[in-house]
Amino acid sequence: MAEIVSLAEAITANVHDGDIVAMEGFTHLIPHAAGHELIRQRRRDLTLVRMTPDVIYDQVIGAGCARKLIFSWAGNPGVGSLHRFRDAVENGWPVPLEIEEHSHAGMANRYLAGASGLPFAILRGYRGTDLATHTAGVADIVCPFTGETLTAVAAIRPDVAVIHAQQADRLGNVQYWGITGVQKEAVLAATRSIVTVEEVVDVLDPRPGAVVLPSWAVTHVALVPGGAHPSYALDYSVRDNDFYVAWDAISRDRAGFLAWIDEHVLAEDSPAGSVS
Amino acid sequence: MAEIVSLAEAITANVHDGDIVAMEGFTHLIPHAAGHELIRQRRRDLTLVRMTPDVIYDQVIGAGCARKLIFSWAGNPGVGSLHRFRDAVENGWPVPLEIEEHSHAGMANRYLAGASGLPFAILRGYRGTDLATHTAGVADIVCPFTGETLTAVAAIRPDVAVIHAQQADRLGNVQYWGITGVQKEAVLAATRSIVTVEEVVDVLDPRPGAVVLPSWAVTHVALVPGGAHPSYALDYSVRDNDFYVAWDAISRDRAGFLAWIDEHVLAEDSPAGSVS
Amino acid sequence: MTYTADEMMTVTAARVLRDRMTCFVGIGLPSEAANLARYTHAPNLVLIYESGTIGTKPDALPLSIGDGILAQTADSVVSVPEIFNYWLQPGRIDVGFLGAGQLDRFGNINTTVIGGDYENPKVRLPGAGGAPEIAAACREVIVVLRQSPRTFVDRVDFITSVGFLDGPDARARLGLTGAGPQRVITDLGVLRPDPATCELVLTGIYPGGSVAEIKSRTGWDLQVSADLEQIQPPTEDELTVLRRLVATMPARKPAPTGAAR
Amino acid sequence: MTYTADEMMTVTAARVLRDRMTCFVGIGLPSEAANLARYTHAPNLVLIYESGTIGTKPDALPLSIGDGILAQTADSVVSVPEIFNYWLQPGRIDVGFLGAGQLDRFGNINTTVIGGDYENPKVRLPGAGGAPEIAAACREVIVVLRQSPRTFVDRVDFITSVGFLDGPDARARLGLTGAGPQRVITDLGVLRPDPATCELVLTGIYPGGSVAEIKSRTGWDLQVSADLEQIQPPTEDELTVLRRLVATMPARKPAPTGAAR
Repeated sequence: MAEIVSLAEAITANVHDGDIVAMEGFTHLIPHAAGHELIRQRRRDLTLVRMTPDVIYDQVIGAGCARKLIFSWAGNPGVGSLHRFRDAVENGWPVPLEIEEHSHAGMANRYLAGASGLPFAILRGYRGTDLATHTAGVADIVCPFTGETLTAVAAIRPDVAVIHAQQADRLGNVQYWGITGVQKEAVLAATRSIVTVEEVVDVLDPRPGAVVLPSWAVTHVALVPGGAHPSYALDYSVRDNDFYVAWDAISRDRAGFLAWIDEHVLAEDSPAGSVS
Repeated sequence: MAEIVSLAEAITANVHDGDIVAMEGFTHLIPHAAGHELIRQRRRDLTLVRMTPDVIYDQVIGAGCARKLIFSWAGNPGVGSLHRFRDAVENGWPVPLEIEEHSHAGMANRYLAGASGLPFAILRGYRGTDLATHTAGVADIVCPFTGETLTAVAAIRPDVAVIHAQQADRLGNVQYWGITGVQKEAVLAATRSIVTVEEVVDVLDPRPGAVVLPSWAVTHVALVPGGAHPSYALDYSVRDNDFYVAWDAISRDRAGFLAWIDEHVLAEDSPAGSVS
Repeated sequence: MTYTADEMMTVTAARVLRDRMTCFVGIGLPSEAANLARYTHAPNLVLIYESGTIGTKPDALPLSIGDGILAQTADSVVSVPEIFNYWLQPGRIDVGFLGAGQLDRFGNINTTVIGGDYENPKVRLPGAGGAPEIAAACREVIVVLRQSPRTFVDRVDFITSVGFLDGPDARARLGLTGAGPQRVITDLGVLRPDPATCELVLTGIYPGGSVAEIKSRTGWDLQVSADLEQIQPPTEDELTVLRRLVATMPARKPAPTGAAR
Repeated sequence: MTYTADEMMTVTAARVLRDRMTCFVGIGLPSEAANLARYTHAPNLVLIYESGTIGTKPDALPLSIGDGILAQTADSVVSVPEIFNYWLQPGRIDVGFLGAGQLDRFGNINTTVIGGDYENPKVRLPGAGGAPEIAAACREVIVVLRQSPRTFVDRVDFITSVGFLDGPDARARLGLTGAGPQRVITDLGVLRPDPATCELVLTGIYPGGSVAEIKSRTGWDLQVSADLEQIQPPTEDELTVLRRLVATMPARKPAPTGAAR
């Protein structure tokens, strides 16, 4: 049964230095507030996993929480580069960042394997590309029936998965809808899970296209209205596209980035409900 | 784009003697009317695929349409045996029936592989059972990363999949909800597909828990209100449990079965909208 | 209150389930027992049926694993591939509840064929259904089955679902993640695997039952546990709830033996 | 009406799309072109974004592949694993629309690193995203990319997504089911693979363009098709619709090169 706690309590209880952490949300429902809490609690040496590292990991990486990133597309969607990510990869600032990169289909299937309790998944992918030769967790596999060669990808088993959802009920059952991404797979693949939510309701009103995670499959739920900003929660907020555009300038140099983190993340005391 | 035609036209156009036919629907939304149309059109030598052959295939097998059955559980749920299935397997009446049996998880993953365009899928299954030794399409496979031995099952690629849904719109987009079973995988694994529906609507009103199949992924849609009876379509009909109980007596001997088929299936002219 | 042997069996099975457990339920006696538990001592029991209904709360006993009531009262309804791949296979489910056609001394289950050979059996059973993976993956398995020398055999004619195969280390060797059949609940008593040999031994007996009769209805030389438990009769509450539940079902013959549904 | 080279490129890309086609769309120029087609000659074009939105009908250009408008106007929204496994991988999609950081004479795409080596590149690009499987599985691929000797190279520094690798039979050898990059649409013209060699050759040129300039902006000895097509300028309707669409976007820098999103 998922316990409903504050965001700070959830991060303290579930995320430890050196953990493998998957914060998912495919453009929609990105758990930004939880990322800020990682920074406030000064986690270190994390292996971060995420298909699209995006602004959320640009912040966590720039704040020095991570030693490794496993990903499939590292950009600021529709805007440009992730400057903090590139500074860490190219210059080791503030700490060196090891990378392991895949394709989206490869990452999605690695989560799927983890959620399925399998050590690997198969797909048609990587064949002929230079990705396979520079990346761990990819191997050829031969179909025992047709003899055809396909690609196997190793399961991802995060220590903790963190996602944002629209609603939880008081028992800790979680519901989210809209673009549902790979969050169910991330949560089911992980040993522990945290779900930040826009709202805690008495009863979950079934929604078209919704994913419902039963309480017993989630570790902690934290009420964090607006916790996806600058990403969004369909029917609760809209994507702050201007922030994504503004982030390019904010993050371009180290001083500007640190000033922003000081003002918008560290200045906040760890909030139960507030948003950075 | 799915064309909306009569059930008779859909069966004539898509199901040919000797085809591999998957009629799915997991207790809910079983396409019984389409099964009756197969009998009326006197299809022969079909390879029938279905996780739970159930009353629908007991009828199609008893009518002599099938030469082979691929399945994972052959009973009358909550009632008893499928007498026509057993008569065909044990006595070859009216024609011999070859069987290939799997577990539910195995069948579900064989459809999943077919829907994914993969020659096989992997699962933790069959290990230590006698199923593997008596069944085609099952093989050991070793994880290239951990060395662990798992089970591979061969993809199912039906010539045609037939399912029943609550609604289609006039463009042929299909929506069904409730217990959604393995129908999406069956349709996407098949070369052609037929969807019988309770209702054709102007606009599909999104429903919680609904699966929507886009028109371009379906071959033909046919309007057949009540087309799942004695199974049911959630929010349109209830399961006729008494019929399932009654079927035990109807199907117990050959004469009684044939009389029932004559009266309730063959006597009908091929209906666009009527139900047998 | 008088009660039948089947009622004693169902009540005994229900008592094994603790509140908040997750339980993968087959149709028939397992479904009756699981819902009885939910309406008595385990109100938060999480019922999962292979039709993809998670956390379902039927107020009437379903005849099939796909009755509408299961979807309408579920916390979540997922596809059949998902229920097996994401929910059962990884070992998230505490208890798997199975019936059987035949059961042997090592808890192996046959729901496929009895007698003759596979091609020409004496009795053709429904087949595997979800049972093999339920038996493999649930943290523990409970088998509910009426006891007779025909059903409780030394070796099953066909291994549909693996119990302990042939002894203690077989499950580990096969990579089966669950603990296997930890309880076999019959109309005469309760059998549990010997910790050393994994052979099923009699560990519980119902009021008025006789060990001699139980042995005579077992197809192998059934051993009896040193501390044989005297199982309490059904309480009035248990019987009242069970009979109300059973009364919600349409008239029917017994569920097919071995139906993991 | 005057128009920019980018507008000519986007209009040319849009013209390739026929009504009722299914189109897997990346963000940026591909998204502009696909939506332009949908608002002009291909009203029933089926747009699919890797965020899982199938048959989406945005009335404004999304900045990201996950904008709410894409989910709210979709025929169906599926999970990310499903969009890749059930919809893209089996080859159901007619056209895949990709950008690139670098493109070579055999249509191979680099969106990973430019210059130096993989560990210490001159330029770190966003990476693969959905591009490798889009390039592998779609019935055909269209690449949209501004042309310069730096982006149109003899061999890409890193093969992120396979075009024709090194010649005619490579795709079959690798088991890639789609036909690969059948059109490369640039700000100067259109390149298509030579049927015999699979090398990209110039097959179309825009009004007022010069073959000499196009060759000078190509990093290999670009061959010119015997029947070089003179591409018609954008119609007033095409430009009006395109500009209205682009006006719906927030101010931004150009999309990152190579974004398969």
